[in-house]
Parts: sequence; C-alpha cells; structure tokens
Amino acid sequence: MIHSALLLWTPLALAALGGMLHRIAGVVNIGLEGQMLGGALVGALVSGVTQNWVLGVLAAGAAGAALGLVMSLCITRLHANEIIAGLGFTIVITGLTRYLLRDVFHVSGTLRVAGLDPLPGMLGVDPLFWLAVALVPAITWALRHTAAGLRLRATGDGFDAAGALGLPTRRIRDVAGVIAGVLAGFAGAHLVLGQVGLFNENMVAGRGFIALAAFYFGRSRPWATALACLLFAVFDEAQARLQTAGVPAQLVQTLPYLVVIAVLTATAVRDARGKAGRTG
Amino acid sequence: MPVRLGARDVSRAFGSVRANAHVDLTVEAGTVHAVVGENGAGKTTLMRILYGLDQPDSGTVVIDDHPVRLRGPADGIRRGIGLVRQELAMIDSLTLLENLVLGAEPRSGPRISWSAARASAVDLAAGFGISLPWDSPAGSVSVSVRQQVEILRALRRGADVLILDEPTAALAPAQVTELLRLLRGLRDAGRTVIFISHKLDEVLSVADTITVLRQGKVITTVPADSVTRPELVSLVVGAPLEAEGYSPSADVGPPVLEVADVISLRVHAGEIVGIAAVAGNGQDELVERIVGLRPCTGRITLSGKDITGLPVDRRRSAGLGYVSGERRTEGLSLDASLADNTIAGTHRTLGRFGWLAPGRVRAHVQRVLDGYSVRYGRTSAPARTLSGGNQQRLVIGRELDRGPTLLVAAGPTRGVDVLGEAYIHARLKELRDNGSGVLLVSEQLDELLTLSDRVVVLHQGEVAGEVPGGPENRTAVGNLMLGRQP
Amino acid sequence: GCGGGSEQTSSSSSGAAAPSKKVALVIAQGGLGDESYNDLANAGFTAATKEKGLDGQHIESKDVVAQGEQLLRRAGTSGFGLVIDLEFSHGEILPTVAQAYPQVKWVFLNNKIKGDNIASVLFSEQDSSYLAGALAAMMTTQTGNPKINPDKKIGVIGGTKSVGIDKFLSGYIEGAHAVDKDVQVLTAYSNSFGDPTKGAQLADTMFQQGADIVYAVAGGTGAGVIQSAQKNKRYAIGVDDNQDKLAPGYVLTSVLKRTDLAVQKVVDLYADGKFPGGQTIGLGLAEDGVGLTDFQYTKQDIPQPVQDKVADLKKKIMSGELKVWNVIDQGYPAWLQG
Amino acid sequence: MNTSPDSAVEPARRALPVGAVLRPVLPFLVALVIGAVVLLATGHDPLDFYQLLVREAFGGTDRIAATLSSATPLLFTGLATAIAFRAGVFNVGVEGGFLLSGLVTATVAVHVSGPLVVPVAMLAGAAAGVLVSVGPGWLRARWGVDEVVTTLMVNFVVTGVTGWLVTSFLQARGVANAATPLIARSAWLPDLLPPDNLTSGVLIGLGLAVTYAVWIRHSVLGYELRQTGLNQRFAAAQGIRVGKVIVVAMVISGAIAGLGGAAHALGVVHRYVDGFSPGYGFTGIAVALLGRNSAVGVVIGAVLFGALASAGTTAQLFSDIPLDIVNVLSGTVMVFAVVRLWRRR
Ligand SMILES: Nc1ncnc2c1ncn2[C@@H]1O[C@H](COP(=O)(O)OP(=O)(O)OP(=O)(O)O)[C@@H](O)[C@H]1O
Ligand SMILES: Nc1ncnc2c1ncn2[C@@H]1O[C@H](COP(=O)(O)OP(=O)(O)OP(=O)(O)O)[C@@H](O)[C@H]1O
Ligand SMILES: [Mg+2]
Ligand SMILES: [Mg+2]
Repeated sequence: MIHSALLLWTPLALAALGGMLHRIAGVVNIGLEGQMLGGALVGALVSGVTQNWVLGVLAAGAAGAALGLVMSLCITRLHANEIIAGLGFTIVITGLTRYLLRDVFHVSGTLRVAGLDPLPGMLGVDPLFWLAVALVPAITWALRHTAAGLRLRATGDGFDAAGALGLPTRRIRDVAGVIAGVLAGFAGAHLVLGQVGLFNENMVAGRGFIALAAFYFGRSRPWATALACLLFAVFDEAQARLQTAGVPAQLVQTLPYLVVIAVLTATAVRDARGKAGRTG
Repeated sequence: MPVRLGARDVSRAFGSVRANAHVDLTVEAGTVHAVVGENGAGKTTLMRILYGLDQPDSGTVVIDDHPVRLRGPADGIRRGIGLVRQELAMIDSLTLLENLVLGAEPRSGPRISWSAARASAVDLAAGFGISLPWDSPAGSVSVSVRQQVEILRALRRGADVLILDEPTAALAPAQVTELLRLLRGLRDAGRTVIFISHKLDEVLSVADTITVLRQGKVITTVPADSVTRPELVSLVVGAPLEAEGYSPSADVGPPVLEVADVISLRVHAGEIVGIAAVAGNGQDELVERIVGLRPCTGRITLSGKDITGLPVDRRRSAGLGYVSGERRTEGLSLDASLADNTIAGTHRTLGRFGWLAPGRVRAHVQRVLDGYSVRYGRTSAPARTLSGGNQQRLVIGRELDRGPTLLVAAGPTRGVDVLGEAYIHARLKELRDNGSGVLLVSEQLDELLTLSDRVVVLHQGEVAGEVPGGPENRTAVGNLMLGRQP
Repeated sequence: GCGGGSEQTSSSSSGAAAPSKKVALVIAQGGLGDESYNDLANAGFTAATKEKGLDGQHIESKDVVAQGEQLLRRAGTSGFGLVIDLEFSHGEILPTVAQAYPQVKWVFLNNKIKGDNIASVLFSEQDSSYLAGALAAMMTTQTGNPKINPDKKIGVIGGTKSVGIDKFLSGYIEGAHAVDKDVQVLTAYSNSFGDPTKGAQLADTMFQQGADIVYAVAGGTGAGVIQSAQKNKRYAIGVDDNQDKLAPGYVLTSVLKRTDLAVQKVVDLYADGKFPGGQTIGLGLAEDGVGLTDFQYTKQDIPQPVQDKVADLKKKIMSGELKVWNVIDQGYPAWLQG
Repeated sequence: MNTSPDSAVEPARRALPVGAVLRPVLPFLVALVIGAVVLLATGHDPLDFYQLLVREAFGGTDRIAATLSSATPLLFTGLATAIAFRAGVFNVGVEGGFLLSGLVTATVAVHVSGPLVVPVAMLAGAAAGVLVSVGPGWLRARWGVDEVVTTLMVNFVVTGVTGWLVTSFLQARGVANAATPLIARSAWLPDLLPPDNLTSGVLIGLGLAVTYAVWIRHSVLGYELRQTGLNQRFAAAQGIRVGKVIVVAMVISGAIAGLGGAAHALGVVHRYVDGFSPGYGFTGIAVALLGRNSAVGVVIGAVLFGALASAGTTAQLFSDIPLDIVNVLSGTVMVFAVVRLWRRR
C-alpha cells in the first residue's frame, strides 16, 4: 500500500514541483497536463528505440522543456494569458498526440513500444522517485540561498520592480517555464517507464491538474507541496479501498477536489482573520 | 566641467501628447541638479529615458560626454545610473536585505553569501548614520525606510548618478530633512544627483543647478543661488503667484463628524481639522474607519447620524467626500476611462431605473474635468495617460463637485505642482467657507498649518495633542509628531 | 402498410443499381483508441470494406451527442449507401433520419431501432460475463494453484459507472454467486478507459485485499490490470478482444464481444445486396458474437470439472433454460447498486 | 492568483489600428499555418483540407445551420465567462454549471407537464447553474479564496455528482449509457430551419448577447461590474459594494451557463446523457478571450469555434485526415486568441 502510494506520488510530485517553481516566478502553469503527455510519449519512444531508460527519461525531459519553452514564450513575449495558454497547449498536445498515433503509428489509443526499457529499481523504488525526493530539500535550499532562487522569487512577487532593477524578468520566467516542462516531462516518463510500460493517449488522466492543486495547496512551498502530493496519492490509494467497501465510485472520486476547496477556504479564512484588515 | 549625464535634443511623444520636445539637459558631475516643472511637463518621462526605462523618439542620451543608446535599465545600471522612482521598486515579500542585494548578490559559486551581504548592508547604512531592520519584509516598513533602502541599493550597485523622482512627496518633514542631508552627503562624496520635486523650498535648499521644464520643453537652466523662490515660481508657472497666507475660519458651526474610538475626534461645519502624523502612526486606519473601508469598534457619527455600521456608499450619500492618499490604486482606476473615473460614486444619481443616462453622464464629466482644469485628450482615454498632477485634479474635482458636508482629504496635493497646489488649497477653503467640514491628512506640515483651523497630532495610534493652525505652531506640531512634549 | 420486406422497399428508390460504394462508420463516445468497442468495430469495418472493395470512412466527433443528427443527415445527403452508428445516444434520432433518407441503409448497435432501412445489432455481454464470473468463482478456491490464495475473493473493474458497463459487471457477479454464494466480488471503477496506471493501482489494491482474479471492463485501462496480475502473480480477465496473449498464463480468459464480427457481417450483407433492413441481429453465445476464449495459455491451470461446468452453463444459457439479468432492460439487480 | 487582471480583463486602451484589425484574424492565421505544417509533415495537402473545412462550415444552408447549432452552446458559455471576467473573476466553472443544468433541466422537463414546462425547466436549469457558481463567487468575495482553483475543482465535483445521480436515480431503461429518459416532444425547443436541427436556443443566446452589450455599458450595475473588474480597491473606495458585485456577477454568469445547458437539453439532446458537453465551458473561455469579453466578439468567437467543430466532424466523410487535427487548430486559436503582437508604450 505504501509502495503503491509512493509510485503514485512520484509523477505528481515531479510535476507539482515544476509547476510550483513556475508559480513562484509568477506564472500559473495549467499546461502541465499536456507537457506530461508529451513527455510520456517521447519517453516511451526513445526508451524503446534506444533500449535505454536513461535516454528515455532525458528525452522526455527535453520534450517537456521544449513544450514548456514554447508555452512560456507565448506568455512572456506575446502576452498570451497564462490560463488560456495552458488549456490551449494541453488541447494542442493532446490533439497532436492522437493525430500522430493514428496518422504515423497507425494505432489508436495504446502504443506498445517494442524494447521499451522500464526504470530499474533502486533501493526498492525507481530512480525518479529518488530524484523527486532529493528535489524537495534542494529546491528549498536553492530558493533561499542562491541568486537564482532570489531572482525567481523577486520576479514572481514584483515583476515590474524586478524589471526596473535590470533583472531579465521575462527570461527568468522562461527558464522557470522550461524547468517546469522538464519536470513535467520526467513525470510523464515515470508514468510510462516507471509504472505500466506502455503509452496510452489518456494516461495522464488529470494528474497535471492534481499537481496544480497540490502546489496551490502547498502554497508554493516545496515541503508542503510534496506533502500535498503525498496526501493526494494516499487519497487515490484509499479510493480503491473505499470503492470496494461500497461507497459510490463517482462520489469517492470527487473527494480530492472537495478537499482542495476546503483547504483553500480554511487558509483564506485564517489569513483574513489574521490580518483583520480592510473591508471592501 | 564634464557632462556626467545629459540629453541632447530628446523628444518623446505619446500619441498627440509631446511629453519631451527637443530637450537638452546637462548634468555636471558632483552636483545636485534639480528638475522642476508643472504637472505633465515631462520630468518623469525624461528621467525614464535617462535611465533606459524608455527610449526617445529622437535625440540621444549623453553619458560622460558620449552619446549612448540605452536599451533597458540594465544598460543604465551598468553605466552607473540609479533611479528611485515615484512608485518605489521594492518587492514587498522579500526582506530589506534581499531587496538590497537583488540583482547584484555577493556570491560564492551559485550561493549567495548572506554574511557578506549583511556586512556590506550594515556598512553602507552606517556610512549615512542609519541602521535598518534588514530582516523585515519590505511590505512591513514605512515609505521612508523603503526609500532609504532604494537609495542604498542604487549606491551599492555602483550608481554614482542618482535620479530621485519626487522622493519627498510621501515623507514627513523630519524625514525630508534627513533625506536632503543624505543627498548633500552624496554630493560631497563626489556623486551626482538629479532631484525632482514640486516643493521649491526643498529644491532651493539642496540643488546646485535647476532646470525648468514646461510643456515638454526646457525653459531655462539656472544656478540655484541665482534665483529666489518667487522667481522660481514664476519660471515654473509662467507667471508670478501670490504667496498664500493663513486665514482661519470665520464661522464654526455644529459638529459634522464625531469619532469615538481609540482615537476621538470632532470636526465642525466650517472648519478644517488637520491630522499630523509620521507615516504609520494610525492616520491611514483612522481615515479608512471614517470612510468605511475598515471595520470600527467605536462609534462614528456624521451630521449627528450614526454611520458606524454603514457601508461606503451609504456614508457617501450621507454627505461624505473622500480624497484618497493612494491616488494610483485607490483614488483612480488607471485602466478605466476618464469618464468612468469621474462619475464613480455619483454614478447612481446619473440615471434612473438602474440605467445610466448618457447625456447626464457626459454633462457631469465635462463639468468636473473643465471645472477643475484637468488637462486631457479624450474622456474615453484611460486615466493612466494623465500626468500625476492632472490625475490628482480629477480626484479633487470629483469629490468637491459632490458638495460634501464632510470631506476627508488625505494628501490632497501630493505630487501636485505649485499652481495646482494653490488652486486645490483655495478650493478646500472655499468648501469650508460654504459651511462644510474638512478633515485634512497630510505629511506636509506647511500645508497643514496654512490650511487647518486646528491640528490634531497622532503618535503611535493615539492622539498626542492638539494645536491651533498657523505657521507659528510648526515646532509644537513637529515635536508632538515625534512623541515629545510640544 | 409496408411489410417486413425492407430490402425491396428501400432499394426500390434507387432501382436495381448496385449499392453505393461509400460506407461510413460513426464512432461512439470515447473515440478510437478505447482498445475495445470502437477500436474493434473499426477493425471489422476496415477489414470488411477492404475485402469488399468499398470506400469506407470512419467519423469521430468531439461532440458526437449533440452533432449526431447533423452528422447523420450530412452522411445521408452525401451519397453514402450504408451508415453504421456505434453511438448509444443516437437511438432516438436515427428513425427520423432514416425515414428522411430512405435510399441509405442504417445500422445501429446495442439497441433495437424500428425502421425498414435500419438493421439493429444486439449483444448479450451479460451472458459471457456470467460465464467469466462462474469460472472465476470456481477458480478462486483452487488453492493448489500458486496464483490462487485461500480467500474466496474475486474482483472486477469497470471503466465508468454506467449501465453499458454495469451490464458486464452484473453478469459477472451473478455468475460468480450462481456457483458459490460465498464468493465475494470486489468492484471498482477507474473513471477512465485509457488510464493503465489507474488500472494497475486498482488491481494492486484488489490483489492485496485477497482477490486473485480481476476482470477488467475498462478498455485501455485494462492493460494496467493485466500488468498488475503479472506482477502480483495472479490472474486478470480481459475484455472485448482476445487479450490472453498480452501476458500469457496470467490472463485467465477474455470475455469476447465481437463488435468486429457484427460490423463485418452487416458490411458483407450490404455489399452482397442482402442488407437485413428492419431486422435485429442478435449476437449471443450461440452466434459466437460473445463468449470466452478457449484458454490457450491457461488450459492446464483450469481443472477439467471446472471447464465442464462452464460449458454446461453456456449450454443452459443458449437453450434459454438460464436467463441472465440484463441491466439495460431490467434495471439494477439486488447484487449491484445503481 | 497572479493572473494579472490586465490580461484577463481588457482595460480601455488605445489600440493601434493594425492591431484592431489583426486581433481577431491573427489567431486563425497562426493556427492555419501550424495546422498546415502538421499536415504537410504527415503527407497531406493543407489547401485541400482547408477548402473542405470552409465548405463544410459555410457551404449551404444546412452547413450554416450546423455551424450555428455548434456555436449555440458556446454563445452561452462564452457570455457566461465574459461577464465574470468583466467583474475580474476568472470563472473556469462554466462547464460545471452547464452540465448540472443539463441534468436538472432534463429531469424537470420529464417530470413536469403542462404548458409552462419549457420556462419552468429553463428556470430550473438557470438555478442549477447559479448553484454551481455562487459558492466560489461567495468564497472569493467574502474570503478572497482564489476562484480559478475553486471553480476548476467544482467542475470535477459536478461531473462526479451528476454521474452518480444519473446511474443511481435517473437512469433510463433500455439505453446502454448513463442517460435520463427522453424529454417529451412537447417540451422541446422548436427548430428554426427544419429539417436542419438549428434550435431556437440560438435566438435566446443572441438575445442574451445583445442584452449583455447594452447592459454592461449603460446600466448602473454594469458600470459597477466593470469598475470592480478593473480595480477593486478603487471601486470599494467609491462606494461600490465589491463583494456584492462579485457575487452578482457570478450569479449571472452561472445563470447564463445554466440557460445554455437548459437550451442544449431542451433543444438539442432532449435528455441528459454521458457526453452532454464535450467541454463547451472550456471552449467558452477561449471564446470570451478571443472576443475580448465584448458581446460582438463573443458572437464571432462562438461562430468561429462552432464552424471548426461542425466542419471538422463532417469533413471526415470526405477525407482520411484524423479529426484530431481540428483540436490542434482550435487549441492554437485559443493560445493566440489573447496574444498581443504589437508593443504597448
Ligand atoms: N504611458 C503614457 N501614455 C500616454 N501619455 C503619457 C504616458 N506617460 C506620460 N504621458 C503624458 O506625457 C506627459 C508628460 O508626463 P510626465 O509623467 O513625464 O510628467 P511629469 O512632469 O512627471 O508630471 P508630474 O509632475 O505630474 O509627475 C503628460 O501629459 C502625460 O499625460
Ligand atoms: N534570504 C535571507 N535573507 C536574509 N538573511 C539570510 C537569508 N538567508 C540566510 N540568511 C542569514 O544569513 C546568515 C548567514 O547565512 P549562511 O549560513 O548561508 O552563510 P553565508 O553568508 O552564505 O556564508 P559565507 O559568507 O560564510 O560563505 C545567517 O544568519 C542566515 O540566517
Ligand atoms: Mg512625474
Ligand atoms: Mg556562513
């Protein structure tokens, strides 16, 4: 049970940490879903062709990076609205994936890649799990103690002010978008290489949105975000048990979303109480 | 003398507005150079161009005698120019130390050396005899502290030309003195300062050279010790201006405002009551409670009517007018049109059955904008396109036009040029003479003392004392503001 | 009125001319790539049209519910001779459209639709699922088999909660209980037909809870269930297509639903000028339209008496002696909540 | 959330004339170019395909009817999104309101009889839409809870709840997917151009668009809504009750979403069924942004997206190119709908 919750946690945490960094730079990334899908497809293909999981993961990261960069450029250089760019990119990538499966690979839905090299076990879990685990303290430290971290925070909290100081704010946002893409790509790679060993066009199945909820939930703090992912993973795991215990499936599936609303409300109320500020 | 920084034939237009027209400016190294001019004269635009935040349509920036092209602020910073803007460029969520080092962090590898950062911060501040709460978030400290950090930041990054765009507009007198002392210190250390202010006394006391802009053009550049204040005023305005005198109220009526809270206060009809306080001593909260933007535990009455629990709109219809001290965020909606800004608050009276009557809206907008000499292009243009002073005129016009029985005015002349200031003062007095009450909150002691019939001084959220108006009470008020005996 | 001889009625308008070569297949919700219903039907369609030299087009829509009528009408006006509609929700529209375009032959799957130029195809998935349930219930007590534990538990995973899917689930549970009242059937839904990760996770959980055979009625999600069975050294039961070979020895059997056969059959009939207008083609156990695979990889795991019992039940259903509950017509039974 | 209101809500701004002309056309040009690249790379002729698309979208009364029919739900969801945007609220929950309304309307229409069934059912649908939007609206107004996340989450909750309600209580017999019984013919919205199924729902949508255009400009509440959207602090200080305005905007937004779901149930689908909305709510966001939240813009945006949807489907009757290329096109249009290609100084 714990093992399978950790398996679920890894892709969520990778994507959520990426989205969180992007959020800290001031952009809400709704495109994680699509970037995960792109990463999953490329990861599966490259792992299959090269029969090497490392190359598969790296290629997935590169695919995510490319998608993240293009999306970020649309936002930072062309002033696209970030929400709509995220939704739009997810639609484009999903459409493109399906189109390619049908028109190029002549399969629909599932792509079984011959010779796909799955992630090996390391201390009982896969390497991407350890990467996600290592990223949490690393990001926490980097945000506080490196110039890159400080500039990232500054760009997110005071875009104009940071720009007036001569920081390349748009480029900083692009870099954050690329990092988010890389991590989302890794997350996609984990779905194909770390879990089921095949690609399906629907396999991301809303996990990008859960990742979004997780970093909102964690209020853009690495540890809290990772814990939120763990909560969702355990939830997902518990779902199966609740269902077999006879609770209606459709209602069980709404629980994580209700929890997000409840937690957001609780924190907002607490903040408002704490400030007891202006009324409006 | 070499030209440290300057402009050669610089022009910049926004649509049909010529913000800068063939401007030539020469700032010599090691001087304090003031740039003055009426609202909308093009001062801010010129400074943005000198720093690299904006590009001229034609003409060039000159640095160290060489024409240069600045593509962005990074170029300006690299060439030793620092800008402290009208809107401060501080990031609220970061600590002062983080704000200070941002963009030029002392590093060892990718890591920021926080101990080196702290040491250099403390050193730098000590050089000017100040010490700052380096670990506090910038959002939690006063404007004056933020401004000091901005200046230190520019210096830390090697700026030896420092441009300050209306740095004193939001400062209390003691802080202004402090700042001017700091600027003189900089000059004496060999740095160059460009200083913008509408307070001509400050300009005369700190500047070596003064450039006067009017309608985008340079009118003249003169040594500061060659002009008197009245001469400078007539250069700025284009005509001499009579000095204002103190004229207390002739006829004080019954109370229009009574506040019984932590702060107790009373404003009568036909009276201007001034509130004096160093920023952060409770004046903002007091204003917000009276206006209805902040819940109140005590009791507030307006013309005898209890308004404690009423929302803003009900207070306004009961005769309250409000000129916000936060012009750009609260007094105006910069992205909304001039017309929409002008009818705000009165919009419910400009139609019926829930619909606005276009004719009445147009008439109202015309009356306010023309009546208060707002300089504008089209009423459908966003308020953002007005210069600071014209924005303030719009706000004043909107609120006075309602004929309020009580006007709460916070910093009503902040950023307004001399002519505008005189004009707004006259209007406030006129309002008082017509039997309304005015609660005037201002950091500018001179303004408070010339306008107010009484001055209530706040210190640490409580009433520290009350002093009659008139310029002779300056020291008493100043002492009370700092928590001393009058 | 117009009698049963729909063949003549509808082709009379176009005279004795050869039927149009253009034929279309309207894909149902879920679209191609569901690894089951749509994909299978499309496979049959492609094969048949190729074989018969027809010009076949399949049509997907993001909004197949609302666009149904305009889509069918457009096919009606564009010279198509045969239109096969896989989408459940078009049942009410089809009669009107078919009436408006009498020269076109229409085929509807999963429901009986009246109309001279309409052929309906019905499957009895509940029957084959019943057999799978019975088989699983008997197997879960075969403790000599290393893939079987002592618990009397089996499981089933549906794609989404809906009657179309619950038809399978209900049959499975009914079959299991018919042979052994004490067998407990764990049920869960994956909420997706293309999420193998979720399938693997749900199956893992069921195996941990003591189930040893899990039936997946969830399209592409099932791939994860089969993988989980292999990893946990337990059994999965596949669906729609023969999935036994995906993990030989770990897929106990697959519950076939030969949509491909059905589509192939109507296309063939159409091409041969024998379109069964106004008729209903039932595809049940007898027609081999539904059924179990023949245990290619698991024969040695299944004791002969068990195989005999399954064959016996199959016979009883075909003879009508045994009637399996159909959720679509009869609503939800006591053993499965709505 | 840090979605700068600047990009979500359009301020009064001087746009260059070039920009004004390019703005609505440009996203489509970019999409067509990107689509052409994909098509060429996979060995298809883009020009042929685009010609086919245009013919299938506008080539004849029946095709125009189909396009308008596909545009109708988008008209409602686009308007619902636009009105919330105008108040500075990013309502991503229009999809949920549309869905719940579909279920409620269909159920009411099945169980109520008499001459008033259509208005009663539509009212019930509007109420269902309000039910979905008012909660997040209130949370935002009262406590400042980020509405993008709450409304997004509410969609997932509505999907679960409607699914549960249908299979547990409302399932129609003899239908193979989750569906409520068919609504009686007397309660259907009449078709405008029989036999093409363009329902009178499109007239309701257009009527709402016109009302919205006039109302947002000339009514007191419309004024307050705009001011709240542009600068809440300013609005509050001038005596506009910002919280109330936000809740009202979300109520109206939800009601319009609900009316959309009702018109779709009564006019097109005649029941609630799996696949009732293929994401009309989300496309509605793109429609609103493409139309810069103006009524005319929303109408144009809805027709363009409607054309893509209907043409993309029937084009498959005549071409082997997978439908998914249409998703690539509409996704690209979405992304570029709000792009600014000229500099603002
Ligand atoms: N971004 C802009 N768009 C349009 N017009 C502008 C813009 N910025 C400045 N202007 C116009 O340019 C003129 C000069 O403005 P500027 O801000 O430089 O004046 P200023 O001298 O700094 O005035 P103030 O003393 O009021 O701050 C004004 O008429 C102003 O309305
Ligand atoms: N973001 C920050 N803002 C302000 N102070 C900080 C920040 N991060 C760390 N500090 C404080 O700075 C001090 C020194 O930090 P740290 O241990 O990182 O040493 P360092 O200065 O990086 O190392 P060194 O200069 O010796 O190489 C500590 O008191 C720490 O709490
Ligand atoms: Mg200025
Ligand atoms: Mg140290």
